[in-house]
Amino acid sequence: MGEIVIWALVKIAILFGFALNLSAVLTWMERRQSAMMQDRMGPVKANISGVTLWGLLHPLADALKLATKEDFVPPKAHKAIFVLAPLFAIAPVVMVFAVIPFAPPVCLKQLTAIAPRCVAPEHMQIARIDIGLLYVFAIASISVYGAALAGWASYNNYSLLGGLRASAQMLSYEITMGMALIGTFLVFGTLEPGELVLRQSTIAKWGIVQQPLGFILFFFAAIAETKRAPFDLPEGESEIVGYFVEYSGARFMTFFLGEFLEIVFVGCMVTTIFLGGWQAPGLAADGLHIFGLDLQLPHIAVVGLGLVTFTIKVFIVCFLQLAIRWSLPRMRYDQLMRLGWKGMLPASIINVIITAAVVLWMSSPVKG
Amino acid sequence: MYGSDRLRSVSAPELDEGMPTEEMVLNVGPSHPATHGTVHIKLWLDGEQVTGAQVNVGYLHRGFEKECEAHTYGENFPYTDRLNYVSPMLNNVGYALAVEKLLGVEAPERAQYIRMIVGELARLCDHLTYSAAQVAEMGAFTPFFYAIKARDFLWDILEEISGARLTHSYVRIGGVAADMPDGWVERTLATLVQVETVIKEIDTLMTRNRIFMDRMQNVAVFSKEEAISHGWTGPCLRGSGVDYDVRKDYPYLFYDRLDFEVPIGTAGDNMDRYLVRMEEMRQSISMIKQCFDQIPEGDYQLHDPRITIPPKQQSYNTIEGLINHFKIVVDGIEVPAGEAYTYIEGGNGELGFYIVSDGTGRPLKCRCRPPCFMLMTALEKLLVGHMIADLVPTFDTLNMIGGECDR
Amino acid sequence: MPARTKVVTVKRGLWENLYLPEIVRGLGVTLKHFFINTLGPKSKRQIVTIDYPDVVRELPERYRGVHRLNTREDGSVRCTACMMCATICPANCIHIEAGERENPASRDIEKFPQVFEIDELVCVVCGLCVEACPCDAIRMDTHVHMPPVEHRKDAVLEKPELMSRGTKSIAVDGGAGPDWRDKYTDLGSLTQIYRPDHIERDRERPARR
Amino acid sequence: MSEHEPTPTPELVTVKIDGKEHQLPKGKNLLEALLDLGEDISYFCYHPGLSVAASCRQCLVGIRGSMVPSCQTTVSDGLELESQSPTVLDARRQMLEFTLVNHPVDCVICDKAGECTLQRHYMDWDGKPSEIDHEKVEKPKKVDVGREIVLDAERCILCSRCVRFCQEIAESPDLVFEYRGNHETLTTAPDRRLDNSYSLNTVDICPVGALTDKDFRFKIRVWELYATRSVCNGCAAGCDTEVHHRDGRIYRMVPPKDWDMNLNWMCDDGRRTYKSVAAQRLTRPLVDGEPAELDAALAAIKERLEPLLAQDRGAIGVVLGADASNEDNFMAARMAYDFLEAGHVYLADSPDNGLGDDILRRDDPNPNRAGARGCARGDLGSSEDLARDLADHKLEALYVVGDRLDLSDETLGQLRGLKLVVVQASEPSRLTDKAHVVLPAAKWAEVHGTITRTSERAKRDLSASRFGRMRPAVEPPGMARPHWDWLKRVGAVLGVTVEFESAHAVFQEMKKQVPFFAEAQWGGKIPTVMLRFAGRRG
Repeated sequence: MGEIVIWALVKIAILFGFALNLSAVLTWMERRQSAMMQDRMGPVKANISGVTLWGLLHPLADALKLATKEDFVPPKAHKAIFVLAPLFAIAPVVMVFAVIPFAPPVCLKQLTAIAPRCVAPEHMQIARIDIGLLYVFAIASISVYGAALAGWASYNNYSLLGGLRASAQMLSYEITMGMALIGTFLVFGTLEPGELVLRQSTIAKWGIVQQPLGFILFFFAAIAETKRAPFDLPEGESEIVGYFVEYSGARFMTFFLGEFLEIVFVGCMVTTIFLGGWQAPGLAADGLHIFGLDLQLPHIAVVGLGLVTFTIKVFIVCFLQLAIRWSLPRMRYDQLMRLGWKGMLPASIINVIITAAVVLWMSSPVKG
Repeated sequence: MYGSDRLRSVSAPELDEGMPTEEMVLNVGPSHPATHGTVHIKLWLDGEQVTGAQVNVGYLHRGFEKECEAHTYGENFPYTDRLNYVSPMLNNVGYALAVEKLLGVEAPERAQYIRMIVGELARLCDHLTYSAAQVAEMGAFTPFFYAIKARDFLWDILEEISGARLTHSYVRIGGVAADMPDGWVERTLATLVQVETVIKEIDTLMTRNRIFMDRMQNVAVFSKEEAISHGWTGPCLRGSGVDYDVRKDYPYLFYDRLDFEVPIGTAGDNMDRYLVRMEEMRQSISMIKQCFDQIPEGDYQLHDPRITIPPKQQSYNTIEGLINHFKIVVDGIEVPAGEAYTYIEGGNGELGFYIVSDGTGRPLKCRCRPPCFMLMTALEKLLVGHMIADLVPTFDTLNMIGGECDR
Repeated sequence: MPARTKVVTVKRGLWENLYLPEIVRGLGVTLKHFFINTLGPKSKRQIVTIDYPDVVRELPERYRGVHRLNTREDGSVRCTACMMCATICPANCIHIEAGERENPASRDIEKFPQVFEIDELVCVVCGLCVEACPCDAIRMDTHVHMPPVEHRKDAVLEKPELMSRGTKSIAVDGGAGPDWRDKYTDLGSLTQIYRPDHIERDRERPARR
Repeated sequence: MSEHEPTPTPELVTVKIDGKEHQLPKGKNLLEALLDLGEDISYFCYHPGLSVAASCRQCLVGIRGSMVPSCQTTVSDGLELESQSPTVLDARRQMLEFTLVNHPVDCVICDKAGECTLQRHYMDWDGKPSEIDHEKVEKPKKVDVGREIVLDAERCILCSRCVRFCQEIAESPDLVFEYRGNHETLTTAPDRRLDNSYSLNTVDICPVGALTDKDFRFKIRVWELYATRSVCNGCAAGCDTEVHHRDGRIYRMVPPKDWDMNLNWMCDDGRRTYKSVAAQRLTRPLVDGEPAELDAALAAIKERLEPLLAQDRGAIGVVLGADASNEDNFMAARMAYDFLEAGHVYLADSPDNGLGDDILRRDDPNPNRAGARGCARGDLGSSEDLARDLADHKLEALYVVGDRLDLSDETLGQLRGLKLVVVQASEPSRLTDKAHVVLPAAKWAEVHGTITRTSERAKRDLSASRFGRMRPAVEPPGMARPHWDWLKRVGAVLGVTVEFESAHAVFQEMKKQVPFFAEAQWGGKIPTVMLRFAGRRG
């Protein structure tokens, strides 16, 4: 029993260390990457006795600054909800990480063995739930409350508009997102993320190859869910400033962190569902088999490589998200709705129908 | 407030039927990220749709016209810098031309060419700033930085010739403050190449992007007739399809010696106003190159003891020069009594200066016709019926510059 | 050369309507910048930001910086408190109080500025004061821009500070004598006679008293 | 100047100027006649108040092919002349060039710059760069020639205006020229200094900055000043003056340029009266020597005066001020006679000083003794009468307007015994030390108002009224207010409501009620102007 708890704690520590640090790094990356895209230098000045680490200390400085800033609550705001809203925004995002498989399953007793087989490997996943992806959708839906309540509680027309936009947008795109995944379920036949990853053992079996349209639809719907450009309408800093316009200091930081955690989470989801999770080309249970190379590796190294692969994939997806965010203009509310309901939702339904037909045909005895 | 009747026709009737909605009043500005240059827009909203708008300008009123009356003609150049502060050179030129008209003198040919060059550089700055703001406020930050980068290159060039990046105070009555520095022409041409690249990049990133097109096309359509009746001039008027450019129709300086095209739009929507400005930038670049080809040798300033201060050595060493110097500085340039109006193609349209002189060294009245004030009169009309999100791009295409609009 | 008109428009077809192609094209531009700036050769990198204040931009010759006051051969201030700069200053940022030199040498200029203050926060950096100075006393060619200050009063530069940036000036005011033309070779348009029609213009001018 | 009998209408003759015929009075100075016609002619040495010297040759006109100084020519029948032809303009330009040959490069330090005639003429008529190629003649600089004046002989253009002024107007030939030709130099006459009482006029009429005022020297540049028309309060003459000031500080007083009341002249002492405005001043009300708020001071007056009003109004004395304006004295008189029904009304003035002369100055050093008398109904007691009444214990309370009451120590000691002494004064004095309530008053340069002047010229020939108009040049310091305003406020706390919004309202009431002021004029609005833009000076 005690072992299970310890293991759970270790996994939580790994995953959250990963997610939180990655999101902190992302705040730096977003600025440096956009700077490089824009022929600027970006933040490079924060230093500890002269050591700047290419500006990597800026997230630290930001956190310190935001944490020590005045925490202002507008006099007419609904205090309780105003205070709770950031938690509503961040808690679901933290919770959904539970189902992400970030490394191959580990056989605890045989860490140095090559390609060990054990009855009950320890799954590198905080919670292995059979309906893992449904859990994700269920929990992620809650985060709309954060934006909506923050907008409403601030007693500000701008934030109210931002909150309204956020709820409408997130509700609309959740449907597309769900529909886009149905094709994947049909192909892989499971809702459990760990299992999903295991089934994408080769590139040909990756979700992105099996479900290209589903990938595009899911990716853009997910960006819309994170409320980032070109779907950053709830924020829309030059129009309505955003649902968190009245927030400052640590509370603002919570929203901010939530947003970056969402980016990371989208990265994890896309990686897990479409990019084969921790699976790397040529990485098998007994070692690397790529370009004619046959390298026998101990189990622990394979697990480590899986973890690295997963991290790199997440990074790439995050990079792509940031690049899109800095290149595209924002859509308008009606155009966003039109795209969601009249463009992406029908496309995802068509995707489901086609996929279903193909799956049916493939599995039918006619083919055999 | 404009158009409470109009709003009835634009809101969807089937929505009005069953849904009890409440009108929301939203105050945009005076301090708002998109109201660069302080302006207050009061919106009446039905959901996200604008049903009424009221535009209040004047927050940046500095009393330019009154201030001019308290200073000599020569001292007013720093004030004109602050009118349209993204194209100060054009204001300088316009003001100098008005005073010169009243004086009945013309600057030497070289000075006039220099004025044309710096004026077109200023127009480039203006349009780059416009396009930067336009895309940035629609969320695309990268092209914004490209445009601002290009503008900074141009500022480097302007700084080199005038001594200041933004508030140049470069033009003088009877010429310009100093000749082009050595090697300036080459550096300018090199900069223009970079600017051209940037314009191309913005074009690639934005113009045909569907998100951008959706937001710009058929938004804030303003017809030819409406535009004329509102007194629109400049790129916005041309965007509505009216073929009017002061440089073409009433050439001043030596614009009649240049070969250029005046872009006009067709629909009069935001997209057309954007496209006209993008094309104007390319035309400006070609104009500057032509000016460099045509510019003659000669003096950059009139040598008239009543208009310009004498060369420094004369002031230092001769009583005649010193007296001349003193009288010009203390009494100002004594402009014959009368009145004059000159208008040039400013960044946003026809920039006019109307000066009345009573024969003393300072204007009795100096009226500025700010082009974007006329543009702003139409904003209420343009906004009603569209969404809040259309406010920002529409406001941007009008390119309201507070310093100029409010004076 | 008459100017022509040109109709500008942008067409919209399937390519544009599909969103993705143009998005990819746009991403191509930005990512090109990204990769050149991160992985490209140093010579091709386009980063224009200057790491100020570690790296200081070279300012052009005409750059109008903080004011300075020039000195005479004996190290005293050139300024004679003639108030030309204070008069022409559109911002009224120059404050001068004139004083009389005690026992000046026989033909020295007996007037000098006891107080010479420039409020650099009020200054609009138009450079008119330099143009108006008949003694080559005030200049803005320091190539230093006003450093930030903590208190407003710190931005008021007084005579010692202004003079600390000063140099000896070549101009000689108060009459250099008949050989002043020989002293300066670069006279420019100095010897040029003014417009020959000035007599005519004098006649046309309305009489005034 | 014809001063007594009216000049007979002169005969008009036809004169042809630049081909155009004009009707001009025969025998008139040609330059004056041309200037009256609106011709713009340059001149240095001519001055309407002085004799003609024709030394500068700047006003040349062409008569029958030769250049003649117009100031030395008179209008005669059939005269044909050129005044604006290129030849004439060129001749004048050449004269100007001669004048400039030896002029030092001094504008930067010259106090005249900005109102210098030479500068103006150069800009108007020349504008050519220098062509000199020889050393300028060196002459003495910074010569102390008199009590008030410094001479810079290099700048002098030898127009002799100052020499003629000293001889003809001041009747004290202090200045002469010595040497000849290039080296001709202005200097003081042997054993004399430029110390006459009108010496500063030479600074005004000097067309360049050769003579400068020691007091004004280097203080400020003239174009930075603002000019307010007012009246000199130095003596009873009441000369018109322009107060030149900036930022609440007065820098100098000069006679107005227009040929009016005092013929462009002012005496030296009068010009220095501006100093008293900036002198040590009372800025707060004092009650028993302690600074007090306005309301507290007024309440103290009410508290102490009301018992007296009920008992014995005859024991109240009011002192009018010979230095206060007509309006102030009118208000004081109204309070004394109509409201307080005071038993004693006095006039505080300074005794004649014997400094009067035939030019401008009067013996009477009080600016408005006549006006105060004019306000009085019946005789006013002198300060001796006041001292006597105090010694006889006839007074219980005393209300003093103005600073001029000068009492002996003994009498001042007796003031202590009174129930109430109110003094409205602008400066602290022995009297204000003894007073129970002191109200700070504004000075002449800070208020609107009129004074009655008694200059000989005012009585004789000039159209200007006998009443001079003061206009505020600077703000009164602290809580200082005009006398009439204090009197209004004191009246208000005592229960008399007088609705006077401004000194003008008081003036109109005074004009209606007091026959002495029946012909007084308030005078037009002359705005305060900055000299830089006040038209062409010099």
